[in-house]
Amino acid sequence: MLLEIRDVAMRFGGVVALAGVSFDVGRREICGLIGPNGSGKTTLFNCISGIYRSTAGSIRFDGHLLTGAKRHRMIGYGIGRTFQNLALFRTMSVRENILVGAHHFGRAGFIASALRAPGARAEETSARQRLSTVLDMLELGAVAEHLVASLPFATQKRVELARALISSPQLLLMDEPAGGLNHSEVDQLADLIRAIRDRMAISILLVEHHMNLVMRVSDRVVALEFGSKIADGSPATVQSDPEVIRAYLGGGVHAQAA
Amino acid sequence: EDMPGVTATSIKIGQTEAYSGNASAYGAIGRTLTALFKSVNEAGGVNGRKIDFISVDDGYIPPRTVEQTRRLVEEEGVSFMFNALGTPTNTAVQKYLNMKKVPQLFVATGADKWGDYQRYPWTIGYQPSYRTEAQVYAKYILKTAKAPKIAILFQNDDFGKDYVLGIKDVLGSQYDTLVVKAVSYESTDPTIDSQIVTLQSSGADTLVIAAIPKMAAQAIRKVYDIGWHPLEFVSDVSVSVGAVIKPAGVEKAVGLITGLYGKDATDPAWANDPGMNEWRAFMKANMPDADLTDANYVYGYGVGLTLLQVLKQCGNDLSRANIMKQATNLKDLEIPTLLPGIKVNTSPTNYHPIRQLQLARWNGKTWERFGEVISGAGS
Amino acid sequence: MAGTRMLAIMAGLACAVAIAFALSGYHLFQLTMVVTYAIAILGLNIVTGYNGQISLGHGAFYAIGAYVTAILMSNYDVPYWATLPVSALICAAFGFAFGLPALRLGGLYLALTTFALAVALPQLLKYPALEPWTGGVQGIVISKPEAPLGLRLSGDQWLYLFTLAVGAVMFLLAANLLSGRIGRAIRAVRDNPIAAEAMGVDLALLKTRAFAVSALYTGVAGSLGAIAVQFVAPDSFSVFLSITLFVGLVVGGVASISGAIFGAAFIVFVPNLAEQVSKAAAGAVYGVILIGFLYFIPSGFAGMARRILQRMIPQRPAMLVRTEVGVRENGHA
Amino acid sequence: MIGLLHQILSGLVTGGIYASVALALVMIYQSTHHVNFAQGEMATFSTYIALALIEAGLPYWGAFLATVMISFVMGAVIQIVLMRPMANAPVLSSVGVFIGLLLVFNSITGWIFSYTIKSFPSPFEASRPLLGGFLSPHELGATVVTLAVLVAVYLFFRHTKLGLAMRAAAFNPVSSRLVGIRVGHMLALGWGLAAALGAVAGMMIAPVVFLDPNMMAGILLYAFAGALLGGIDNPAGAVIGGFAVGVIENLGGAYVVGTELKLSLALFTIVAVLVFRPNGLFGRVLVTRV
Amino acid sequence: MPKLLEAIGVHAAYGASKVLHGIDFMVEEGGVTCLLGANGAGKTTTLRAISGMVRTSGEIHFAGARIDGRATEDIARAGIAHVPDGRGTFMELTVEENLRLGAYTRPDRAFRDDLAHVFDYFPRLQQRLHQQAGTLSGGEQQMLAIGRALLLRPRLLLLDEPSFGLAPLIVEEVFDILHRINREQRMSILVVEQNANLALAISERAYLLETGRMVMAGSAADLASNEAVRRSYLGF
Ligand SMILES: Nc1ncnc2c1ncn2[C@@H]1O[C@H](COP(=O)(O)OP(=O)(O)OP(=O)(O)O)[C@@H](O)[C@H]1O
Ligand SMILES: Nc1ncnc2c1ncn2[C@@H]1O[C@H](COP(=O)(O)OP(=O)(O)OP(=O)(O)O)[C@@H](O)[C@H]1O
Ligand SMILES: [Mg+2]
Ligand SMILES: [Mg+2]
Repeated sequence: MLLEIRDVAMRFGGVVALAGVSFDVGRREICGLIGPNGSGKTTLFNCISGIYRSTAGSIRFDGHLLTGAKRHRMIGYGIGRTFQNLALFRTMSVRENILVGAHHFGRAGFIASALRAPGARAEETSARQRLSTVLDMLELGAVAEHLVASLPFATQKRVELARALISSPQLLLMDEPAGGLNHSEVDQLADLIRAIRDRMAISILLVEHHMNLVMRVSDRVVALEFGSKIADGSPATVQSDPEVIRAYLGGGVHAQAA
Repeated sequence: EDMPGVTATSIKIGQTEAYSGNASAYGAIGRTLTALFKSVNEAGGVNGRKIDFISVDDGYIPPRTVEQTRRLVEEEGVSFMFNALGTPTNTAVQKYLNMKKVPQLFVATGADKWGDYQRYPWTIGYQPSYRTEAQVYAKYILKTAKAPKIAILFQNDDFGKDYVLGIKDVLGSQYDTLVVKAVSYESTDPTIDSQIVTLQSSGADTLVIAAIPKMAAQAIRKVYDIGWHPLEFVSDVSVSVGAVIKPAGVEKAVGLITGLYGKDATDPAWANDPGMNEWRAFMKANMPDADLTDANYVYGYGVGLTLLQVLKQCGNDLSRANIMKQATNLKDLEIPTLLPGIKVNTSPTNYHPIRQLQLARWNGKTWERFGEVISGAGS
Repeated sequence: MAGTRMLAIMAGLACAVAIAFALSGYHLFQLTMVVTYAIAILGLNIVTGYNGQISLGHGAFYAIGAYVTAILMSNYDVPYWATLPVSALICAAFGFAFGLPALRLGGLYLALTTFALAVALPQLLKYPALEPWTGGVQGIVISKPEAPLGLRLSGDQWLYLFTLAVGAVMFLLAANLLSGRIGRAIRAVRDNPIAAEAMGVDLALLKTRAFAVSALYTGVAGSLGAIAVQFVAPDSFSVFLSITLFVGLVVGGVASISGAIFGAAFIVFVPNLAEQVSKAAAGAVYGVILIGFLYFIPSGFAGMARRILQRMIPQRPAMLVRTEVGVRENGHA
Repeated sequence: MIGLLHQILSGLVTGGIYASVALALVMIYQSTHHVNFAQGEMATFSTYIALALIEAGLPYWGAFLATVMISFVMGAVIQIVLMRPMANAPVLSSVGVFIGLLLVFNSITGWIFSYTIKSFPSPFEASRPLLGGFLSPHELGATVVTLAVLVAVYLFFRHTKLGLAMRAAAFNPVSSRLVGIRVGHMLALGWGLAAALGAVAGMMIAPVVFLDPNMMAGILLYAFAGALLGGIDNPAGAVIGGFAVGVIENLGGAYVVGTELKLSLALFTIVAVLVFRPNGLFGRVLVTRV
Repeated sequence: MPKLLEAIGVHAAYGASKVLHGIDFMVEEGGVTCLLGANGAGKTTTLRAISGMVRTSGEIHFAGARIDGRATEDIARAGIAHVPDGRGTFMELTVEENLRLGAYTRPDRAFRDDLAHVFDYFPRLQQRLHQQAGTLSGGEQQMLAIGRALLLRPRLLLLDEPSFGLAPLIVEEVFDILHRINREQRMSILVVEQNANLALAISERAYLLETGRMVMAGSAADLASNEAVRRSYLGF
């Protein structure tokens, strides 16, 4: 297993956001994470990437114990993520935003950078090579020099994805990537997600309310409610799970959308 | 002969002054001098020459003083610098001016060091140094009390510290036993109540207040309010009846002692004094909107008259050397704003133009001078 | 594009050198101060403009640099040029140490803390126990460097060229630093610290080091300033200095390297201009000029220059032609 | 022992001064999210206006009221004329404008009213000081006024719709407009109220420290420190912070490091506290999440 | 039905970049209108243009009066509530304060009654009443934004992707609620929505926006049966 989540709990004062969640994500697996609003999905992401320190439980990744590890180390371990509500560097261009994702490859410090030491230059060159690959893959080349703040929402989400991908993660955490996309765009996104997994041979943990997308791309789906796991299995089983339907899907068009 | 800044009809004089920044209160001096020289020019100037007085702002910031002084000397080509304000500011340019042999006349600071004619022959002070003043107080304390317990409140800068030094000069090895407590304040402190409480609880029976008007007024009031009755001295800087005694409370200041050399415009004693009337007439004619309770106008007028005397003495030889020579050759010059009996005297070995003081006690209505005019020596 | 920029910079430098032979001592002194303040403002810009940590107290680092140089020159007879590296190191250390607690504070709280440092420093310099070194309230007078043997330059010319050379090197280093990996991280932290951390930026390390570098720049400026003014005293470094540097930063342009030069020119020349307008209220005139400037050009000289450039060079339209989401065949390896 | 008590008392008195200015800072922060460095100088200017009115023959309270109103208008006008056009300017630029305002007010005050210190009348003057001279009736009265203002400010921000709208306008002008809040009015109102509070503080402080154009220069730093120590978003915290700064400063100066370092010590203490409580002692911890 | 809102030849731009190129559309009194369009087409900008949040030219009439060029707050006071994209949460304030701000222009009593309704729609908000709104989950903030807009009791409700970030069950509920409110209170609605199935289901009119131009307009049923729309927006 690549990611092992064991009894992770998180409380904020009186609010219990996670009440002991356990599940695994395997290598090269796309795992969908669903659940009602406020059921703790983003909180779980934040626990994995170290932004929150879980109040109980443990998270292991590729052998490392993540609980208690430093936040800025996560990307080096191989965990890349995007954020539910865009977390871009607003005054910077698309190119620079993505390059920050390659920060952890570099070793050049203040002095080497200021002097443009050969090592620093070599690093910069290799970062730029990675950049052009990612720009191509996500078709962001045309807007590379634009300030991110002026781009449409979905393009900004794509920049975030590019920023995560340039770091060559083993596990990609995607928080609602389909927000604001229309039907055909969601279809394309689904292809993209699968392609990323196949080409880069990575695992993806995907939070999304767009059932269409989740059911299409996921190998497995985990459902949360009130911070606890209520279902875990293949998309089809989870989708037909009565608990999941009661708590999350309801009886509308969505349930059948896939 | 080489006479920089001088033409047949004019002489250029420079001054750096704090027209902006924290010390901008002193800008009044510069304005008085500007008005004075203007009125002199209107009356024909000195020895037929008009005074071209260039007074510039340095904000009381030494690096700017350097810049402005260099501008005055190198660009404007002034003959000499006159009455520039401040100890750190003048210190910053002292070396430069002396190297260039530009007279630095009658600097507007009471620090003791301006009398150092051997190292800095081109720099001369003006008013009695704070240190001299403090020596006078210390001597008086020793004369009147057997075993005084002295407390000192001083501003934490060269001004305040000179008072501590002056008292040390007189007390010598006794300083540590006689001075039971010395505490400082910063000029930006909002109040000095805490310091007064500390000083009182030291058990002192004598208090020397080396403070600017605002703090002096606060101190005098607080000392009275907490029921402390020390033998109390206040720096000559803070004798203004209008700016210190009245705000503190005329009755709260009774018994307060100071050393005076000039006349305070707000002291009723000088209401009909011919000398002060001359100043008032000048102010009325030239600076009608000025606040007459501000002692800086009196000071500026006095130091301006002193310079006029120097220029008169120079005659037609306005070389820098002669200007310096005349500035250090003033004999018993009487200035209408100085106390009767106090005269301006300089010599090549005396760079302290005013070195006399007379003790005075506040009697509830006016400063009542007592004892004789005391000559302090620059140390 | 990069080539023309290089050319412009070289031309600017050549002019700056040529000026040394065209102007008199006093003007050179002023220009020396402009270069000095420009370095200080650049330092402030690194931490405040680029890294988003507001400092209202950089005058303190300027003062420390100045005192280090003055003490070394007067007490230990160290040559003026040799004091620069020492002062750089000491200021960087101070900056680093100061950055540690400052790390935890954001926005206003940091602004207060730095401001407090600037207020307290003159008092510390006056502290009796330090007087043997600092000279207490009297300060330290130091002597002016002469041009090295063989160069037929006046003291002012030499000092100006020396300062200019130091300044040029420091600007170049800053430009390198800010355009590379570290520079991106510095700005990323300003824009979104949480995301920056998730991208592997060690916030604590980066912020404290940025603070240290910033203090180093301002400290070296302080050293150069002390050499030029030949005098240091607590009164030279009141809070007003910190505020002045801040004004220079804002006027020059936040997060701009070249803006620092304009900002420095502003704080050197405008006060003189103000007092020529009115002696009675020189401060008010300066304040009005400052407000007026920011009123009409809120993003500073650099912002104005950027806008003019943008108008001259037609931009690609900001609107994006819609691209289909998809993957090319030659994807990521 | 009696000395200690006296130090604490005099610390509280000075602290009261800081507290009153700290309140004005909280007012402007809550309603504009800026800390106006010119606040102190504006308050000084207002106090001079009050003095001029009193000297022109107005009774004290008449002058007091008139000054508060004039100051309100002055603050609002500055916001409308100067700050409004700068609404979209970078934050640091508005700090630059505040610095400019500070210079202008300081210089203009000195120019118009001269630099000689003036005594300012107190409405609470009685014949004898209280507690052996360590508290004057004025200081007691001023403290009561500060506390009354505190209660008013607290109630205003926490329990009135207008107060809520002002906070909202400061936090998020775009959304505020969408719910119909006239953001421009709110900001002008905030500046006006802050200037009015500043004027009250100035009139309460001037009798203690005497009136001069630089009256507030030193006070503002302490007030700023007090406000942050207590929490800039909490009026009560700011007042407590102000008092605490006064006491810490006195005790430190008298018993710990001597007066030369008392300011440094006070600031150091505050910074140390802030390192452990980055939002001040009573400030609300605002979470940003992703 | 009479026109409540009508836009004629509206252009809009951010600085130098033009986003809307003269679009016409309208919302009928008491009707629901739906605006579809791809990413970056200018849907959000259209709503911002109505609310006076971007620089526009052209005419916008609301309830018989021109509102283009007027201040956002005046437009809100005229009876247009806007659930902005990004939700516009007052992050630092509590949930309760956020809701109170929604009813800022209305008397307190009215607020208390309507608040009960909002809690009825979104019980979650009641549980979180004193929590700092910035700490709510994304979907909870979306509920808050809708609740806040309802509390203004507008004549016209502008919704920018109301389903954004909401769980499927809630999405359906929200559309039910909107439908109900539209019926019961005759509140007119202009909704931008990517979930075209649901949006078209409650709408009478619909528009399709592409790169700043209206390329299609008609009844919701017309659009729903259009081949291109079906492929891109409906998925069948
Ligand atoms: N910092 C915090 N302080 C207090 N409560 C919090 C905090 N962060 C999250 N919560 C609460 O924890 C719960 C879980 O939030 P989380 O963001 O994980 O939900 P989610 O499953 O991602 O929901 P959504 O689908 O709406 O994004 C929510 O009810 C939220 O209010
Ligand atoms: N603040 C802004 N500054 C500059 N350009 C902007 C800004 N906001 C939007 N744009 C640009 O305007 C165009 C239209 O944006 P808008 O947000 O209206 O689209 P949309 O249809 O709502 O798309 P979506 O919500 O799916 O991103 C886009 O190209 C976008 O890049
Ligand atoms: Mg979430
Ligand atoms: Mg949109």
